[in-house]
Amino acid sequence: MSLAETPSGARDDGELGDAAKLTRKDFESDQDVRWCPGCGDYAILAQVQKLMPELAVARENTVFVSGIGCSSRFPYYMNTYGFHGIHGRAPALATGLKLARPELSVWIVTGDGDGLSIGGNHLIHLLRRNLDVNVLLFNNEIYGLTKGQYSPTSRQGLVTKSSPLGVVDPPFDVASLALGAGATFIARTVDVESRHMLEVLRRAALHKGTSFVEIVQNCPVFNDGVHEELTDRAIKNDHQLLLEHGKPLLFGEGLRKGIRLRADLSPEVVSLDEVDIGQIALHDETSPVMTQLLARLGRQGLPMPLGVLRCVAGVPRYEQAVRAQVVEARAAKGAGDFDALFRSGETWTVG
Amino acid sequence: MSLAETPSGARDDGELGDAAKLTRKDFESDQDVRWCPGCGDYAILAQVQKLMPELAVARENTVFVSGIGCSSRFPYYMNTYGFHGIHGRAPALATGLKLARPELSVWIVTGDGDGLSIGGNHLIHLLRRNLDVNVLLFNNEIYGLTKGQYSPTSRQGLVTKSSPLGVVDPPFDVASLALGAGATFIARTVDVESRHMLEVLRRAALHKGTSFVEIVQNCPVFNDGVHEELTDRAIKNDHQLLLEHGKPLLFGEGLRKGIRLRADLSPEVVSLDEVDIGQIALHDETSPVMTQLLARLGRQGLPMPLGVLRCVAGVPRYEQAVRAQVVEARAAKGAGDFDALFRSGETWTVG
Amino acid sequence: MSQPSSSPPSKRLEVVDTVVIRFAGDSGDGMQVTGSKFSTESALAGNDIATLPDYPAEIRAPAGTLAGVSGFQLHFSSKKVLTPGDAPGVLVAMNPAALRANVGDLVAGGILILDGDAFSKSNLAKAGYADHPAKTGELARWRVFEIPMTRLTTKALSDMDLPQRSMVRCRNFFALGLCSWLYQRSTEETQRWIAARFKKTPALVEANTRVLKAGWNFGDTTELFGTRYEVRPASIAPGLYTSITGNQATAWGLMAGAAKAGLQLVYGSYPITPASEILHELCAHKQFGVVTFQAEDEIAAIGAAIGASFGGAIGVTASSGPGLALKTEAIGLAVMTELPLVVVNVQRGGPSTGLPTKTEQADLLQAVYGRNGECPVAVIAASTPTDCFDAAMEAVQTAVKYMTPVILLTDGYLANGAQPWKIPNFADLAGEPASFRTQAEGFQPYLRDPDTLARPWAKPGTPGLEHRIGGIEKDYDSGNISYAPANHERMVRVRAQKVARIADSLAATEVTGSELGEAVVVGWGSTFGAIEEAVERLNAEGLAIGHVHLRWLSPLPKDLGKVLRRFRTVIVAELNLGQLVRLLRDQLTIDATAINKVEGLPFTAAQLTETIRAVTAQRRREERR
Amino acid sequence: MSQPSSSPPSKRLEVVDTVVIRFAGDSGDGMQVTGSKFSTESALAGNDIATLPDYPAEIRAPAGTLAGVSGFQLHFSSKKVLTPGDAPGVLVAMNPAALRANVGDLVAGGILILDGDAFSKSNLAKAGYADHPAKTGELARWRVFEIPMTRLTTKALSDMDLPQRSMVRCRNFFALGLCSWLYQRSTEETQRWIAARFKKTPALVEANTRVLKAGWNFGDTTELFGTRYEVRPASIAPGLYTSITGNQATAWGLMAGAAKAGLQLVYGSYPITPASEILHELCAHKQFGVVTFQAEDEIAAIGAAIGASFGGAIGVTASSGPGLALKTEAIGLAVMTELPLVVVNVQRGGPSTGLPTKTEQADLLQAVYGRNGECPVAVIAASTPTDCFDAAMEAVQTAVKYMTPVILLTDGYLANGAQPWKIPNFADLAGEPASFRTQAEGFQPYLRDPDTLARPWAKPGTPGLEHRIGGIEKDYDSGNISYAPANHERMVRVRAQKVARIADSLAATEVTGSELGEAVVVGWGSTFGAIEEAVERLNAEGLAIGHVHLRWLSPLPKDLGKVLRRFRTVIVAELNLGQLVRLLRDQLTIDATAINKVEGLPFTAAQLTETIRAVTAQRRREERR
Ligand SMILES: Cc1ncc(C[n+]2csc(CCOP(=O)(O)OP(=O)(O)O)c2C)c(N)n1
Ligand SMILES: Cc1ncc(C[n+]2csc(CCOP(=O)(O)OP(=O)(O)O)c2C)c(N)n1
Ligand code: SF4
Ligand code: SF4
Ligand SMILES: [Mg+2]
Ligand SMILES: [Mg+2]
Repeated sequence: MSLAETPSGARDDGELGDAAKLTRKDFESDQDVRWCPGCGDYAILAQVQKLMPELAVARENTVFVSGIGCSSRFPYYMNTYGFHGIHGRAPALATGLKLARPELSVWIVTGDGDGLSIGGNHLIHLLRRNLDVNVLLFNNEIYGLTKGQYSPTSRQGLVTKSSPLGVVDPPFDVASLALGAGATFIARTVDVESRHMLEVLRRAALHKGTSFVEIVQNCPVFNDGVHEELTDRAIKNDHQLLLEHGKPLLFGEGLRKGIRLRADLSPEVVSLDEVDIGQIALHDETSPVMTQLLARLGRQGLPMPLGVLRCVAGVPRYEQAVRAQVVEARAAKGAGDFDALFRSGETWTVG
Repeated sequence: MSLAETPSGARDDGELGDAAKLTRKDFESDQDVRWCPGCGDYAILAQVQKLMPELAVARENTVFVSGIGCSSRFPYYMNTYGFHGIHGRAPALATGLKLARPELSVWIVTGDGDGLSIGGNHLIHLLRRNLDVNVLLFNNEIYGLTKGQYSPTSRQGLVTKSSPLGVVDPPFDVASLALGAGATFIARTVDVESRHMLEVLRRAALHKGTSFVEIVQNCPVFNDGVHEELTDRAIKNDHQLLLEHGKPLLFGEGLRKGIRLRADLSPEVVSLDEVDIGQIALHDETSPVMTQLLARLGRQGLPMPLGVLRCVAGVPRYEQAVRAQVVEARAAKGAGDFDALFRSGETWTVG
Repeated sequence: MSQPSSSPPSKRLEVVDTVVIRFAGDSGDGMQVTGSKFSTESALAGNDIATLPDYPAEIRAPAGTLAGVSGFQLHFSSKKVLTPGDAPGVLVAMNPAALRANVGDLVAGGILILDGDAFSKSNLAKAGYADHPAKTGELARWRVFEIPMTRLTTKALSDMDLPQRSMVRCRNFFALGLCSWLYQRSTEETQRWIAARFKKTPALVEANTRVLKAGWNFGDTTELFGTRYEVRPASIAPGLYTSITGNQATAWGLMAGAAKAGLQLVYGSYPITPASEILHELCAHKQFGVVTFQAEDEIAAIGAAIGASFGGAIGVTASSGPGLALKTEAIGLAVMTELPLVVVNVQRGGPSTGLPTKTEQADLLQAVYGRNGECPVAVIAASTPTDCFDAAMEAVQTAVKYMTPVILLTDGYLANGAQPWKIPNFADLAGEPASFRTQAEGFQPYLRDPDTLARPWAKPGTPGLEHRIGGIEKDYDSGNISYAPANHERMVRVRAQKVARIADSLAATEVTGSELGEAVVVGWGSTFGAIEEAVERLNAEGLAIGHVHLRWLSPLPKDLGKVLRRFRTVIVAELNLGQLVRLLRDQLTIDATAINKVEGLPFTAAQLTETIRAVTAQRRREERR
Repeated sequence: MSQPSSSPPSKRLEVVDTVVIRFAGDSGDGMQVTGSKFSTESALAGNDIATLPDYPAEIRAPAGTLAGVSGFQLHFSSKKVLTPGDAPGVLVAMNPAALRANVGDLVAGGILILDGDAFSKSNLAKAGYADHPAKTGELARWRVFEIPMTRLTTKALSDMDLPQRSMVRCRNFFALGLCSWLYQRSTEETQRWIAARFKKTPALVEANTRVLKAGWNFGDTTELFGTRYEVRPASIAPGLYTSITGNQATAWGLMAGAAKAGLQLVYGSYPITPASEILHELCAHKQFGVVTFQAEDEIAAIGAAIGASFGGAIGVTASSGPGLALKTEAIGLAVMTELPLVVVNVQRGGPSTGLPTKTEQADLLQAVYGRNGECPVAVIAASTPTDCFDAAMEAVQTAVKYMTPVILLTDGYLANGAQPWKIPNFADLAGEPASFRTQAEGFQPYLRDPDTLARPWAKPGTPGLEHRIGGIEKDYDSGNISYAPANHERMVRVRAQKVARIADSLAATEVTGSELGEAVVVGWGSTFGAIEEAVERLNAEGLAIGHVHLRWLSPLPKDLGKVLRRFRTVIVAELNLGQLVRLLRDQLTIDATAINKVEGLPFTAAQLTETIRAVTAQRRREERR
């Protein structure tokens, strides 16, 4: 494993140490998992537990931080350090933790309510600052824990306990919001696509800076099947646009359909039967304009991009920049000396 | 004035009524204006007071709502209804007001701290919902009222009272954030460009939905000259990109420079001396991809777009959608009848 | 079987006053339906009733586990019912987990009805039983009736073309049928309900009805039950009744209060247990012109409510403890701008996230004192589920009359509990219309009404009244920003006086039980029923004990000190570590003995009876010394 | 002129004990510099001193207006100085607005020094004077010295090539030179300061120094002043001193407390008046390893502090009332997770936005009670600017020792006020290192220390101690989620006990003045100096009055009740409508007379002396009846 690919929390020397011997089982805590039968959260938990040993970060150097919601119960089930916070505030807790302990591998687990409703501000500021943490946002487009009110990602028209005549609020476009906030890593995956999820989570773990992963998740109790287009085997091929950096935007059976840009930069679906592959737009993880284009795609009747929508390397990590000033100050002024500090203003002697 | 151009708060019948006789003076309150001498806020106040009579909305139908900050003192100086709220919460106050009284013309005045720091979440949710209000965000890239700490729009490296070694936080790109939140109207203008400001404000007032206007503002006391590129006559031509829908993106002395898109959709500056005008990108207020492109421009060493970056008409206004459900419910169930409501569950008779 | 009196003479009939029955099963077993249908049958039989559901904390814990147990308790009686009952005398347990979680509460000698078919090895294991408890002797204290309900249910449906799962899901109606037989309740209303509920699937109407009847007939024909019970009608004020939960009553009270004031109700809210149902209820009644706004957080919710009040509507917001904490700063803004506002706080177990599905009364001091600066608000508390209606109406009316925020305290126990409600005629309900300032001449935004000290409500759209308000200290009359020292003190004091003035219009403090004497028990909120019942019992024992139940906590009634001093001992009973007791000490300098419980559960009347008896006995001993 | 004793024999020399002087001018006039330099000169002359700046509420109000007046008050004395002084005996007013805003405070017969050149028509008008007040007789009560300072300043600089504006800006040094002469202060240190301050512009060094000397010489040579004053050195503990403001002291105390505990300090904060300077101070000392985080709001600020504490640093956050309100919910999380945390609240005038630049003590009940659920936190208050250092250290140490949030209350008066501070040696400061759990065997996250009841602090990175915490109620030992009723009560009580245990290690309550007798005045926070001085005066009058000043408000000291009961009357003096008095009533059932002031201003010793005298006299009359 090369240094550039070491996640936070791994040993400095690039060796794996004891962490190499860890297995998925080591990351299962002794707490009963208390989600509803069939909840998409189980599948996500399984993949995260599977990823952990691969990262070779010692259990004690890994911390899961969350807010409140079904999704936010996640830390209890990980046999690592964990902090089940208050509603919406996981990014704030994680920021303090990471500033104090930059060497830890910090994971934030949140929901569409926790992260985008009450916690929206903390989330966008986290993304702006580019703290080196990983954010997993379980998007079931509903408030699960409070038994089924609509959320800021619920689609218009959805009938819920708090929207008997249908939701009137336009939903957030999650990737668009993250992009607008300045995120350096934006990805999307689906609870039931375990292999895809693992790959996306791996890239998120290795990204230096805030990795934002929206995990499309089914809540069978309060919003069952809302992501059916992406999960129903019969139709998902036509609705999933699997992204690869530098590759053309292709989808559909046999990847015979593609996304082409019109002159006004709006996207259209074309068939490879009719147009040359050279006309198909190429994915560019570093282009904000491309990310913007992709972010709006799924809701326009075009396929939903899955994978890494944006990844920009080399942007300074917040906690490093903050701590660099400590180093800078020490270089300029020497290590803090209280006796000198106390005497740094005007002084006078009595007696 | 045709109906499509009537702002909220104007008479339904399209007539101007008494409001037609109003002058700028009518909108000046009896309170002493208490900004520092030379503050950019004065110029903004003047333009808003100038715009008001033009809109022909009666004074009593106009409400200015704000949070806390130098900018947020604005309502005191307008001889309309006004609510100087608490820090960051103006969008919330305005939402309740507008839901209760959709016919009013509601203006939110906020700052980069009030609106993007503590109030960031309310702002993005306001934009998402598309309530028909106007947001004026005075961006001086500093916390003025608390005497000079950096804000979420302060540039990296800026030395302030709370960043003696320079700001490490990457700033928000304000237009990008608004776009990510789903704004239907995004514009930018400059405190000292009074004619441009008036034009932008006029368009904001007439937009049906949330109009978001970033007003670049100078704080001579704590962040003097930070917008010099846009305000210094000697150089501003090279830094201001004045937008017009459907027109090519031209700037510079005699509009001889333009923005062209490379194959990977990244922008570059070209000279009309060398390339044909046909290669210059055209502004499209309705294209999210174009808005994204423009939003990032100014900070990339390219000129700063001024004017309307985005304007999408026809998106339902939140307060109308909310109230439509009242109408719908009445149509389905008749006007509310308490005696029927009380008897709507299982009932039994005693005695 | 249509008549409850069809029992064959072979069965003994016993008349009893009062029954407390609890239905318990897995979350998926439909116990809430069973319980509420049985409640309706009992109400129709003329009994006084009170009910309390008990949901699991998890949405849907794994089937058969202790975490997944859901319960519903009903207290029905031929006498006045004040609480959902201390301890059940009858427990219906649909699986081992339900048994284990609940049997400890069952009174000795109580009736225990089990679905024997559910006591499989795996279910027993999930509940932590090594063996069937009926066989280990550990159920010996109770009268156990083990009935193969699952098999009897499927047998009753054997000729229907239904999946096994669907058949089994009917078994809650077997239990209901059986209990209806046992207590001679008519199932007619239940049959009507089944017909309506499942009308889209006639097979389910048929199935559930059959199983209901099977349950009834099982009781009637089997030799298992030698006795049936009769609970005679209670003497209840005649009228039309319905059953209403606290949260529903709160929602209706808010609507009615606003309507009486002639105001639009704008409800800003962010979901939180156990307050969410107020939102659900309100948003279902848009035809009343109610505007509900599900905000991005609690601060936006109250912000919107305040904005709406500024606009001339009555702004209301509701939450539970953690949400109230977040609204703190904004309540201060409403105090400063002197706008009407109702903040409902459905208390739950704290601190922090605490016990979200449990009840507690530990937010009182937060409501009264929990804001920066001298920031007085009115605080009212509801005492029963139906009282939530009256308290909510009163909160709206008071907020408007005094131009002040009012905090209405209820709690999880009231919110989910249900009670029969004598349906009023809307026209008969008391309530005054709000008045808005329209006269421009002499207008100053903070000129006060000499009686209420309320400032005028001048809403946008009114020509000539343009004005500006905000959270900075304001000049006494003009409301303009003022930093003047003496003005600040004057304003701080007048804001406090305004809230104090509310006490002018409060009725004299009522004492139930003894009017004076040995001790008075002071309570507030949802403990009303338990305290009242305990005091009644103690009065019956001959002790001179009174009960004062506070509706307004801020301001306290003016005569309270005088009333309490009629008793030798003042006892304050509350579900916290002692909060009202602090208010009495610091505002009336009355010392009091505190009875506290912080278990996430209500008081039982039995507990209280015993504790009050002990406290008074102790006092007597001390006095003798 | 280097020696202050150079005065010609023609001038009378008067020895005085105590002087209170106020410099007032436009915000742009440099009054803060003048005041603080004069303070330093006085300290160097051996006087005891206390200072208080008074900034305008607006950042930069229009020049010459009342809103733009800025002031700085200094109290210097040959005796012990407890406050910045009640009313100034000397007022230096640089323009009409400064005169108008301040002259009302000047004691009758006091010295009034004016820059006569600033009394132009337009300046008079801006201040609301129709005519020059010196001519209308309205200044007759004072000894007026009208000096053409502006002209004398520019004259002194006439041969320098400076713009007129720059010259005029030097005139504050004229005033300083004159006052230095008047009170025989050496200006050497000021000259050094000028040389350092303006070292990049030698012309300004020259100009300001010249004007300073011109002011001195003007006093020395003109006939205007017949008398000079001498304030002899006070008997002050020998040592090295510096002048420190409350906010600076708080910042240093936090740093020192963390360093003594061997902990990294992580400070999460959102700017707010009057707390922002703590952030400014801390972020200037990154070489101490201090990490400051300017968060997006107060909730994020405290959230980050809690996260840092979880990570094994000491998390600290600071704000003022409205910000504390927003932090309420998160404080509950820290209580539940039992993590150390310090929350500084620099109180200001409330409610809501209130009087942001003014002082008040009205957040006490919010600090003690303002959270949902039973949510105990420790509350400590600093009494003087320098005490902020000790109180902050103690807050950090207590938070760590008891694994609990501690709220440190200061206020705007302390925050901006300055006092001489006897510089300690860091090595001599008391403080214990924090200890972290590292032993995996037998580890349970909530197993408690038997003495302090603190749970172990196990930080991420420690192998074998992986555990999970959160805001839901937890099992007594394991810390796993628990909804069990009895466990909840046990946890609620143990959290309360833990905070109560802090009282075990508090020193015995100290009484100054009379040890027992007629009355005791109880205070807390920044009123210390004024109360102490008032009590001293009353003791001098022969009244047996004591003063108890509380440092810990939660828990209260164990012996407090006993100590207070030694006095016939308990008086509580505070800058609110009565908050500590409620705590005493509800926790000690001690009734007390409240002395309150809510004007955004501190008590003066004179006010208090009079009021306490009146209260005790009244009590005596009542007792006689
Ligand atoms: C301050 C506060 N407000 C409200 C709540 C109630 N609450 C708990 S979880 C939740 C929404 C959860 O939605 P989401 O984050 O999407 O999680 P999910 O349950 O869907 O996984 C709400 C509103 C709370 N616990 N605290
Ligand atoms: C709850 C709360 N937190 C903090 C403050 C302090 N505060 C007042 S204004 C302000 C920042 C204002 O910045 P901005 O919105 O950019 O306004 P400007 O003064 O620059 O116009 C802050 C932090 C406050 N008043 N209330
Ligand atoms: S309510 Fe929905 S999201 Fe929550 S655990 Fe159940 S299925 Fe999962
Ligand atoms: S501080 Fe800056 S923003 Fe505020 S009034 Fe002064 S110049 Fe304007
Ligand atoms: Mg969700
Ligand atoms: Mg600003």
